[in-house]
Amino acid sequence: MTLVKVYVNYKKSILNPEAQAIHSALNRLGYSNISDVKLGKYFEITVDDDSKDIDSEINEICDKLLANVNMESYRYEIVEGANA
Amino acid sequence: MTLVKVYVNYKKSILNPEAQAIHSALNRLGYSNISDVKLGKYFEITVDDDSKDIDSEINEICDKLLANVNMESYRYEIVEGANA
Amino acid sequence: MSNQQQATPEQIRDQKVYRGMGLTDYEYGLIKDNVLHRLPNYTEIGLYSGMWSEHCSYKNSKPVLKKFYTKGKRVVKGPGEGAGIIDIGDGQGVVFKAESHNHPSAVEPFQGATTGVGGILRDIFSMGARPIASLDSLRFGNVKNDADKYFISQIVAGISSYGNCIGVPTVGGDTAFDDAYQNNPLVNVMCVGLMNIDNMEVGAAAGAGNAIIYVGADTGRDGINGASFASAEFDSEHESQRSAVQVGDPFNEKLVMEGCLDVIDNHKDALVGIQDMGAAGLVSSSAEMGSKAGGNGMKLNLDLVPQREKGMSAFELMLSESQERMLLCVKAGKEDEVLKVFADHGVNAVVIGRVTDGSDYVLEHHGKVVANVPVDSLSADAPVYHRESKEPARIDQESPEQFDPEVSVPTETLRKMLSQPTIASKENIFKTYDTQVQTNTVVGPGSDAAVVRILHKNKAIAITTDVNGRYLYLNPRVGGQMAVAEAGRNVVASGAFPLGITDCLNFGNPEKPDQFYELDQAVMGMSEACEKLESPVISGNVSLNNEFDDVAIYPSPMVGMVGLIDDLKKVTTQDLKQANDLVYVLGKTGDDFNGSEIQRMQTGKVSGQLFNFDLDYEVKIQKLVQKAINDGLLNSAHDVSEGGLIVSIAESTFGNQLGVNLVSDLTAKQFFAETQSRFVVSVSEENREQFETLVGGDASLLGRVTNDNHLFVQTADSYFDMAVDEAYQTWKGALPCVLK
Amino acid sequence: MKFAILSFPGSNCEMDLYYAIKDIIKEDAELVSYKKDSLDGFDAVLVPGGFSYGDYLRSGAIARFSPIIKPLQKFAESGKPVLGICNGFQILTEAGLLPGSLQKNVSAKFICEPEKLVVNNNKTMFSNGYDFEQKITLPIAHGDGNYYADVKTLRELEENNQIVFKYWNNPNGSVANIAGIINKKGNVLGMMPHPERAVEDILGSSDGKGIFYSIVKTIKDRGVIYE
Ligand SMILES: Nc1ncnc2c1ncn2[C@@H]1O[C@H](COP(=O)(O)OP(=O)(O)O)[C@@H](O)[C@H]1O
Ligand SMILES: [Mg+2]
Repeated sequence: MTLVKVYVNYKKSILNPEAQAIHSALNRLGYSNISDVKLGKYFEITVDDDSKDIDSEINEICDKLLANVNMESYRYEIVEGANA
Repeated sequence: MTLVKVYVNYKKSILNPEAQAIHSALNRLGYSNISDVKLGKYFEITVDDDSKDIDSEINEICDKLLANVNMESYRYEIVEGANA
Repeated sequence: MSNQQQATPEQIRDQKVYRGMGLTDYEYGLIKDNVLHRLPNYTEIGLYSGMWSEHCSYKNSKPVLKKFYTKGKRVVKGPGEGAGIIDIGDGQGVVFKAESHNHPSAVEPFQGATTGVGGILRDIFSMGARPIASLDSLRFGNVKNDADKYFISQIVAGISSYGNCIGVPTVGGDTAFDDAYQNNPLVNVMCVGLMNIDNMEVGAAAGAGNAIIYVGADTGRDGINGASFASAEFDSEHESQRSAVQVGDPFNEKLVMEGCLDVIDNHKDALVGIQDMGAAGLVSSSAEMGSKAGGNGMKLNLDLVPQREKGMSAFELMLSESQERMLLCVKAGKEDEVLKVFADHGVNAVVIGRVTDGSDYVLEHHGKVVANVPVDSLSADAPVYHRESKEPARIDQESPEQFDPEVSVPTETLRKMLSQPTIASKENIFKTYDTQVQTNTVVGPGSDAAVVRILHKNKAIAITTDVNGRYLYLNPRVGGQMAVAEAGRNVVASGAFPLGITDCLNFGNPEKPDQFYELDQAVMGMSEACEKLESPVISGNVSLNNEFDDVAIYPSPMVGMVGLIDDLKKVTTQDLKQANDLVYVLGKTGDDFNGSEIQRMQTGKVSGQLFNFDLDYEVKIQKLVQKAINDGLLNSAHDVSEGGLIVSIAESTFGNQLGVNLVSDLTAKQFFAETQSRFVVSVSEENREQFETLVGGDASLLGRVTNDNHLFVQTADSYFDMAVDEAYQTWKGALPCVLK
Repeated sequence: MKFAILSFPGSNCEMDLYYAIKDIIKEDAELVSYKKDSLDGFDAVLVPGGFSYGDYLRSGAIARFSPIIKPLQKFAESGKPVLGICNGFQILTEAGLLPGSLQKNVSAKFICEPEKLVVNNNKTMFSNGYDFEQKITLPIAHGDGNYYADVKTLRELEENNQIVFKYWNNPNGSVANIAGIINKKGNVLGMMPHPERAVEDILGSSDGKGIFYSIVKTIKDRGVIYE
């Protein structure tokens, strides 16, 4: 069992309306010291050990499915032998 | 400037249709060694330094807005002096 | 482009930098020698590249668009503004227009589709109308591979997410599948608005000293120079264009819409003009408003433009296609009144410039003049090209002989036909659209035209989108006529008479004579049908260069028609209503198979010369149906289109799960012919005589509706025999099955 | 009697409710902005459908911080009827006026279609116009209509007869086929289906009228409006 944590975020120039709405909601609620909010996705993927090349598999999965490479970038961490 | 990374995840007992859909899509695509997919939200919040008690502020924000404590749990990391 | 160091005027000339922005040497020469009489700088050349793109200037299509039939006594506003307007009585007008988002959707299908919906909505409410309905016309590859499925699921999800959120019902549309669209899906969205004609707004900025107000989302680096991008051909290497992705924010658009409608309804005196920021963003909206007003210039201070990102250049600010933005011209002294309205709606609005005397379009940035050009040169005086037109060799060489389908077991052929993606139920798609919000949807997706009631009035409008690119591929002129005729049949079958049409002209590269021929001929054909059906063109949109690796899509001029139902009693659907009703087919059936669904199903392509079409007969049949509905004689009406008569009959049985028992002297093959000008109607016994007297020899009685849930048709040579439920499940289950 | 119809940025069914009440039910109604801080003078409150704040983050999550929510809570405490429809239901759960929460549909897609419902409790002020176990058809139109409550909450809902409407064919994955629930006190109802879209035969169904008539009847029978 390997646990992989994947973080998907919008690329810099891409509008994220959702993060904007959350940011202004926080400011309206009185948290005026919050100057930026970014919102992305966070995956925890459990891969069975028989996998040969986990890096290339995860990259493939991210490019194909987890991230929309038109607009999003991703990074990941491999937590060997961990338990979700 | 303090950067806070917040992770919001569904509680254990809760089915997340989106994560399920992704999981079965991956299996269909031939990634049969993937045995679990969890999907959560990942926030990067920039707090201006004048904030007094950043922990209690972040907890408040999470409890009130970022997570629905009925279904979700959260954890966060404070990355002092970081730059988003 | 945005990261590139800005070239100097000399470098632009010497290194031909303008070519990378879509301008030709000839066009650069015009700007330099005929307009400015000096070397344009980087910002200025950017302005021209956006404004002189096909998307903004219609430079290749203008001469063709002049051929459209646009007159009619109800037309309040024809083509030229954001959208056209037609008078429907009681001081009210319907406003409608369609927009294509093919290129953005090919690159980023979800966001391409959302921003398509967002853009057409802005066109409608900028006229002073509240959007009351949307329709989507989609063309995909034939669902053969994952790429097709990806396009379908993402594009449909995009339309659903935007339309549902903003609260405009998506009441109809049309979807067809063919390999011709495999790498170049078509995403056309039509929107209809309702307004008090007194509230009509125009996109003009007149009166020196008046304020130019920027409304809505901040400007970011999204979709920089998307207009010239949208007008460029694609090839397998289009990945590099991905910087053009824009993200739709329907929530913000809803606020912007409510704010604009509030200003239009309640602060009319303050408002001079209003326009959406669509293709080529700020430059296009401001230059068009300036040019339209005539006799004035404009000066904008770009430092005042709300910005999402740091360090944006003047070029980027002017050409960004960030969504959910509008531009208003407001009377001097009334600025605060208008700004307050937007603030109340939670919408950002700022004064960014003024209308000036003279005719210069001047931009300031960081205290310097970064562009100064004659305002008309950007818009009204953009070049126009008269392209060469040549009949494609394929049309001439095609055999006039009609395809001879193989129908040895008719029931089996029917079963197969019902499961073709183009014929199958589209419920899987439209179930994801909110079809009812605003609670005026009398007939949603699933019948011929959608019917939307006019609240508090005993009337409704019928709306449909149609085109069959296969017919146009075989004969663009006649296919163009058929597209309008089919839209007419759908509207008429629903109990309406046509008011007018909008269109999206989806074609290939106009610089190739054979593709220009398709455009030119199609428009002429459409226009001929519009005139005959008294249904003028009041708005439209052009999408050219729909090619992938040099192969063009089928010529596909989407027709969006709106009709008026002047009494709610006349609303008619395609569903058979009760057992014992008589079933007739109106119109004549021939051996018309070239371009048909059965030809494609059995040979994998369409070929041969398109079958004949008689516009006058079409008009006659449509008038008969109108009269029959007016006289209250029809219990159901359904036009015959793709798949032929048997498909129409089957579809008529589905809604109420009624059977039919029919006898015909047509052959089983002929039941799949796609002869135009036909309807399947049902009539109750008591109206039989009156109906038969009315239609004379133009209708044939086929038999009766039954409640044994069985579809049985005796043909001259064989028979169709299928449980309605089974036919229904085949038809309904086909699309979900192939999309899995 | 007078209905308040709340309106949040991004609501889009408030006018539909307004016409349903005014034209069909023939009672008085007024739109009340999310910015207001009072609900004085109203007999019942309707929280409409739509996409408040774009449904960004979670449906209803941001709307529940609006100024109007405090008076709404007070109004609910006083025992007067509050009906949340679709996004209104989501707002009520986020605001803690109803238990549980609404997740994405199992299909992960938006669904718009008529849905057959069973009246599971006809003893409430919202459903007394129906028969017990009567089947009615109301349209749904939502992406996040999958009702979730933990086992304990669910048991409570069942024990207190708080499940008012159930789906005949569960379209979205809701636990126990729940389409609408009421609070313990019996005056706050949340439901995903849209009764205001089913008040005229010409639009496909009139089955939704019963909900509004039930409210009107309850209030009129009471005869008093207490503050
Ligand atoms: N993409 C779509 N969006 C909404 N409704 C659609 C879509 N595609 C098809 N429909 C609906 O499905 C029904 C059948 O469509 P179609 O086969 O194009 O009808 P017709 O042949 O009568 O024009 C129509 O009511 C139409 O509005
Ligand atoms: Mg039709």
